[in-house]
Amino acid sequence: MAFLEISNIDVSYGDVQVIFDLSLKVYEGEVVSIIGGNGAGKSTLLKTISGLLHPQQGSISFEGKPIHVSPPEEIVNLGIVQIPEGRKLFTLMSVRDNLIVGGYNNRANRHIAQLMEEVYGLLPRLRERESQLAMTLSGGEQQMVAIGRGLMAKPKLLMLDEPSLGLAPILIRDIFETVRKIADQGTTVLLVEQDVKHSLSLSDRGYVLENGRIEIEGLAEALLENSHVKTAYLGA
Amino acid sequence: MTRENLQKAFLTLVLIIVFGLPLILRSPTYLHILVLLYLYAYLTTSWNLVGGFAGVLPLGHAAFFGIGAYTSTVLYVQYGVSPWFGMVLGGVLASITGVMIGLPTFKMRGAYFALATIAFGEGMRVMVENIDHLGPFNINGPRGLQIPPLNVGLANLMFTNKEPYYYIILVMLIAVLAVTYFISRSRLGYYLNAGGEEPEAAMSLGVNVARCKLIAMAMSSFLTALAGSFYAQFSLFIHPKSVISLDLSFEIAFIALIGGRGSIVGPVLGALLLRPVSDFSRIYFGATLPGLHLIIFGMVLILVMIYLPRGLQQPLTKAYNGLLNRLDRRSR
Amino acid sequence: MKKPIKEIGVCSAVLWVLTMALGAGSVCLAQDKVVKVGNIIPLSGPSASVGQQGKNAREMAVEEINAAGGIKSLGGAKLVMLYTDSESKPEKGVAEAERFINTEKVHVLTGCWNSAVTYPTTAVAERYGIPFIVPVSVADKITEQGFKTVFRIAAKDSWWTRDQFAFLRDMEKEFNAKLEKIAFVYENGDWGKGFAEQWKELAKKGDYKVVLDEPYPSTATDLSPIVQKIKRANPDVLLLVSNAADAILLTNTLADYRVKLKAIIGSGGGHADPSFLQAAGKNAQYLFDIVEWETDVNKPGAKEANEKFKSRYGYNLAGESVDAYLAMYVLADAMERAASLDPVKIREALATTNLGSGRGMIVGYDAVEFDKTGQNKHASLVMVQINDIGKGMERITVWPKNARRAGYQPVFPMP
Amino acid sequence: MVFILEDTINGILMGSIYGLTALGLTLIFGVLKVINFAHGSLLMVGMYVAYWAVTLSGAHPYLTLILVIPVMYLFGYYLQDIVIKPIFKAESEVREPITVIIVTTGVWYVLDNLTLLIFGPHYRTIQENPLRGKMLELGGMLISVPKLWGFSAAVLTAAAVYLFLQKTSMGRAIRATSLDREAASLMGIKQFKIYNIAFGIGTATAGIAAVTLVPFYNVFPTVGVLFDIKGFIIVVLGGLGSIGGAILGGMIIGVIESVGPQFMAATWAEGIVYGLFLLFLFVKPSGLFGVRYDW
Repeated sequence: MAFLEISNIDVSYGDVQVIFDLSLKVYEGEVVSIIGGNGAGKSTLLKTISGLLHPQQGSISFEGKPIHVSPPEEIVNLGIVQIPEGRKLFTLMSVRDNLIVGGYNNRANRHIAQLMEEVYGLLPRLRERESQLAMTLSGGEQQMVAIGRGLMAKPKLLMLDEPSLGLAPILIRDIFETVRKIADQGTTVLLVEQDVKHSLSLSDRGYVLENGRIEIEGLAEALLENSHVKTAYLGA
Repeated sequence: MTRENLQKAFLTLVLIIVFGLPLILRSPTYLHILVLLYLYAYLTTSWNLVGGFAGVLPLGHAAFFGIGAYTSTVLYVQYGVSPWFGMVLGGVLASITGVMIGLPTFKMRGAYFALATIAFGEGMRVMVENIDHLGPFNINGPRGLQIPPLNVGLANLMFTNKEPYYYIILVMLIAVLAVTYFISRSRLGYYLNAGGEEPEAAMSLGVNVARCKLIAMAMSSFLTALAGSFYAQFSLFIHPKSVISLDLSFEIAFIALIGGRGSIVGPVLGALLLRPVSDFSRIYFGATLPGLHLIIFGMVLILVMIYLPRGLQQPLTKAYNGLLNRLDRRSR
Repeated sequence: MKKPIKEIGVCSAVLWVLTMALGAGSVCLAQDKVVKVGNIIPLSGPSASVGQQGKNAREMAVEEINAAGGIKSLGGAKLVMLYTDSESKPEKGVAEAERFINTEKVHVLTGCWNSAVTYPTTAVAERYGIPFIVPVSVADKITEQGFKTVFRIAAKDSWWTRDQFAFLRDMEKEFNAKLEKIAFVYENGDWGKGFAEQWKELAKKGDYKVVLDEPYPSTATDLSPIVQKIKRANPDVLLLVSNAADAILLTNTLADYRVKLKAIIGSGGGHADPSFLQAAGKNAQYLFDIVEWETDVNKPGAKEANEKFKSRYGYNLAGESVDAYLAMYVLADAMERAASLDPVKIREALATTNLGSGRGMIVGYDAVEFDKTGQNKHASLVMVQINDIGKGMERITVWPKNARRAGYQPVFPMP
Repeated sequence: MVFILEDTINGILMGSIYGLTALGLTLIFGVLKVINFAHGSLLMVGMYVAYWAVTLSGAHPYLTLILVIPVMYLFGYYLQDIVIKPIFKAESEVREPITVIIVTTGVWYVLDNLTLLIFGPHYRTIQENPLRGKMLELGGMLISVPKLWGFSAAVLTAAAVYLFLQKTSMGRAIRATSLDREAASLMGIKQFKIYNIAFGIGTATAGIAAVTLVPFYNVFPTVGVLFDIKGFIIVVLGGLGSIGGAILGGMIIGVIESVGPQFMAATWAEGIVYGLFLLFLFVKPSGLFGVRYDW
C-alpha cells in the first residue's frame, strides 16, 4: 500500500481549474520529485495535499486514511509537513521561535527540546543565529530555517516546494545535501523543483507535471535519460 | 429577439418606469424617500469609482459632499450666485482636495487608507465646526447654514414640490451610471481594476497605477460634491454634523459593499435594499422600541455579508443573465 | 452557496411585504375622527435620553386629555399620537415631517428638541401649512424665520441668557456680593454657540470681565484640560451649556480638581437631565441651573402631575418634559376652539391661544399666548439650586424671588 | 510652568487609558488584518458588565476584573466564532477582507442599540466606589487617583499581553498567524481558533479598559463611539499591531488633548490630533513601532 496515494483529483482556484485528473503515489522511505515548469500546478498540488486547498473530484489518502477533506492542521498532525515555496518564514520572530512554532502540532509539541537539538545537529548554523530575527538572515540561512522549521514538526512525509528558488548555486548544493540527509534518516520526501537535474539525481522516482496533468512518470534515472525531459527541462 | 435587443428592451422598460413613477406615485413622502434613495445610489456610484474599481476603501467621502454643499450654499445665500454654478465650483474644489488627499494616501495599503480617509473626513468636520468665517465667506461654524426658500425656480435649483428634484437627481444618477459604464469599458477602467487587484503586476506592465487612481479620485470627489450641492438645495439646511458626518461616509460604503462593489448596478441595488430597510424600520419601530431599527439595519449588514460576500449584484446578475438566455433561446 | 441566497431573498421579500402591510394598516386607521399629532423626537443616538422623557410626558398628557373626553367640539375626538425617531439628524427629521404630513395626514406636528433638526423641519411644516408646536428647541432663529405655522412654548435662548444675567444681578444684590470675573464654557454646537454669543453681549453690558470663553467638543472623553483652564482663569462665575454626558463629567471633574467658584450656572439640557443628579451626586451641590419648571413650583396640580409621572417612569418631570406636557394641553385647547381639523383653522386657533388655567398649566408663568412670531410671550424661566436639605440632592427653585421655595435660603456665593 | 507638567501628567495618565482601549483593536488588527469597528461597542459592553458587577456586589471596581475578564473573553471569542468567522471562510482568498469591516460595523449598531433597548438611554455612574473623586496632591499638582490606577492597569495589561505573545506557545502561534496565515496553518496552527482567541483577548483588554473607566466615567449606550475614532488614530500612530505602540500612541494623543487646550480652544486641539495623524501617515505610515510594508 502506498504511503500517500492521490487518485484522480481535480483542483480549481476560484473558477480556474489548475489540476486535472491527477494521480500519484509515494511509498514509505522514498524520495519523489515532481518536476515541471512555471504554472504547471506544482504548488497547487502541494497545497492540496496540505489541505490549504481541497479537490473538487477524486481522493487523497495518507497511510490509508482519506485526508482530502481535512483542514491543514489535521494533516500536519498526521505527519505530512510542507515547507512552502518562498520559505514563508515568520519574519519578525527569532529563529528559535520559528523553530518552536514549527513543532506546534500534536505529535511534536511534547518533544520540542529534543527536536530542536536534532535540528541544530543537522543545521548547526541555526544555533548561531538562534536569537536573530528571521528577516535579518541571508537567503540560504532562511531556507535552512524553513527546513528546520519543517523538521520540527516531526514529519513522516516532508514536502518541499522549490527549496532552491532564488539561491546561489553553492547554496543550492547545500540544500540538496541536507534534503538527502533527511531522507537517509528515514523521512519520506516529496520534492517539487524546477532544478530538475539536482532534484532527480537525489530522488528515487519522479513525475513530470505539465498543464495540471501528469505527463510522464518513472524512476529518476530513467527520467534523466528521457528525451522530453532532456529537451524541456535539462536544456540539452 | 436577439440578446442585445432584449437588453435594450429591458433598459427601456426600467427607464419608462422610473420616469413615469412620479405620475403614479403622487405622495410627496414616497417621492422624498425616492429622491434620497437616488441620491444615495448616485453618491455610491461616484464612490465606486475609487472604492470599487481602484480597490481601496475610502471612508471620508462626506468631506467632498460637504465641500459641495457649503460652496453652493455660501455663494447662493451670501452672493446670490446660482447654485448650478456653485455646484460646479464645489465640484472643482472637491476634486482638487481629492487629488491632494489622494497623492499621499494612495500609497497606503488597505486598512491604513481606510483610516486615513476617516481622519480626513473627521478633520474636515472639526475644521468647519471651528471656523465661523473663512475670509469673506460666512460658514457659520457648528450652527450650519439655512437657505431661505424665496426664489423658487430652475435657475435657483429650488422648487416647492418634489417632482423637479426627483427628475434632477434621476438624471444625475443616470448620467453618473453612464459615466461609470464608459469608464469601466475604457482603458482607465481596465487599469484601475488591474491596479486594484494586482498592483505589482499592473505596475510591471507599465501602468501608472497611482495616476489612474488619482484620476478616479478627482472624478469621484467631483461627482460627490455635485450631490452635496443638490442635497443643500433639497433640504435647505446644512450643518457640519449632517453633511460632513462619518455616518454618511459609512453609509455610502455600506451601500456599495452590500450592492457589490466594483459593479455598475451594485450601488443601485444596495441603495434599493438598504434605504428602504433603514427608512421603513425606523418608521415602524423607531418610536415603539427605540434603537430596534438600527439593530435591524445592523443585522441586515451582517447577514448580507455572510451569505453574499460579493454583494447583491452577484445572484441578481446571474438571475438576469439566466433570464436573458432563456428568453433568447426561446425566441430563436 | 445556493440555499442561503434563497433564504436572503425570502427574508427580504417577507420584510417588504410586512412593511407594506403595516403601511396599508396605518392608512386604514385614519378613517375615525381623531386628531393626529406627529411627534419628531430623538429616541436613539446621543440625545435619546431627552427624547424619551419628552415622549413620556406627551403620552401622559394625551392619556389625560383623552380620558377626560377628548376634543369635545369635535364630538369627543381623541388625540392620536404618532412618534418617530429623528436620531438627532436633520435629514431624518425632514423626511419624517414629509411622511407625517403627506402619508399619515397628521393635523399637527411637534418636536424636535435639537434646534438643528427643528429648523429644517419647521420649514417643511410651513410649506404645507401644517401647524408645528415646538415645546423646547430654544434657538432664537426658530421663531424668527417669518413662519406662520410655528409656535414655541418655551422661552428662546435670548431670554434664557437674559434671565441668567438678571438672576446673577439679583443674587449679588441680595447677598451683597460683588462678582466680577466670568467664564463661559459651552458645547461646540449651535445651542452652545448661540448662548455664548449672547452671554458676551450681556457680560459687556453688565460690566463683567470675561476671563474665559471656551467651546469644547461634546464628544470629548476627558474634560480635565477644560477644568484646568477654568481653574487657571480663576473666574467667580462659570456659565455652562452642556449635554448630559459632558455635564456629568464636567461637574465631577470640577469637584476633583477642587475648583473654587462663587457660582456655577447651567443652562438646562444636560444639567436638567434626570440622570444628572443621580450621576453627579454630591458634586452637583450648590450648582444653579436655569429651567422652565421645577417640581416645587407653586402651582395647583404640579405636585400631583409630577408624582404621577414619577410613579410611571421612575424619574421627575424636568423643565423640558413639562413643556412637552403643556404643549399637548395647548394643542387640546386650540383644537377645542378650532372645532375643525382644517390646518388653517387650527393654526388660527393656536395663534389666538390664551391658556391661563387647566390641568396642563403647571408651569411657573401665568399663561400661554403667542406673539406674532409664534413665540410664547409669557414663557419665563426660573433658577434652581441643587442642594441637600435632608432628602438627598434635589432641585430647589430660588429665583425669581416670588417663586422661591418657602423657607429655603439659597447658598450664594458657593462656600 | 508647573501647569504644563500637571497637564502632561494628566495627558499621560488619560492617554494610557486610551491606549488600553486601543490595545485590543491593534491586537485584533494584527492577527485578523481587519479593523474592528465594533471595538468601541465592546468597550461599552465591558463598561455595562463592570457597572453592574460593582453596583450589585459593592466591591472595589478593580476586583470585578475577576468577572469582567473571563466574561469579555468569552464574549469576544464567540462573537468572532459565530458572527465573523463565516465571512472569513467565504473570503479566505482575500488578505484584508473589507466585508469583515462591514460586519463589525453591523455588530456595532446591533450592540449599541440592543443596550439602548435593554438599559435605556440613561447615564450611569457608580457613586459609591473607593476611587471616585480621589486626588493625589503632589507639589501643588493634582493627580487623579482613578486615572493613576488606570495607568497602572494599562501598563500592566500591555506588559502581560506582550509577555504572553513572546513567551507562551499560544502567544507564538498567534504571532505566527499574524505574520503568515498560510505558513502558520502548515505548522498545524488552527487559523480560526487563533482568530477566536485573539478576538477574545482583544475583547478582554477592552473589558479591562472598561473597568479602569467605570470609577470616574459615565456609562451609556453610545459611550463606545467616543473612544472608537480615537482608538483608530492611536493604533495607526503606534503602528498597527504593536502593543507598546498602542500605549505610547495613546499617551501622545492624551498629552495633545491635555496640553493643547491650554494654548488654544479645545475644539482646535481635536483638529490638531487629526492633522498630526494625517501628517504622521504621510511621513511614517508604519507608525512608531510598526514595520514598513509588513501589514
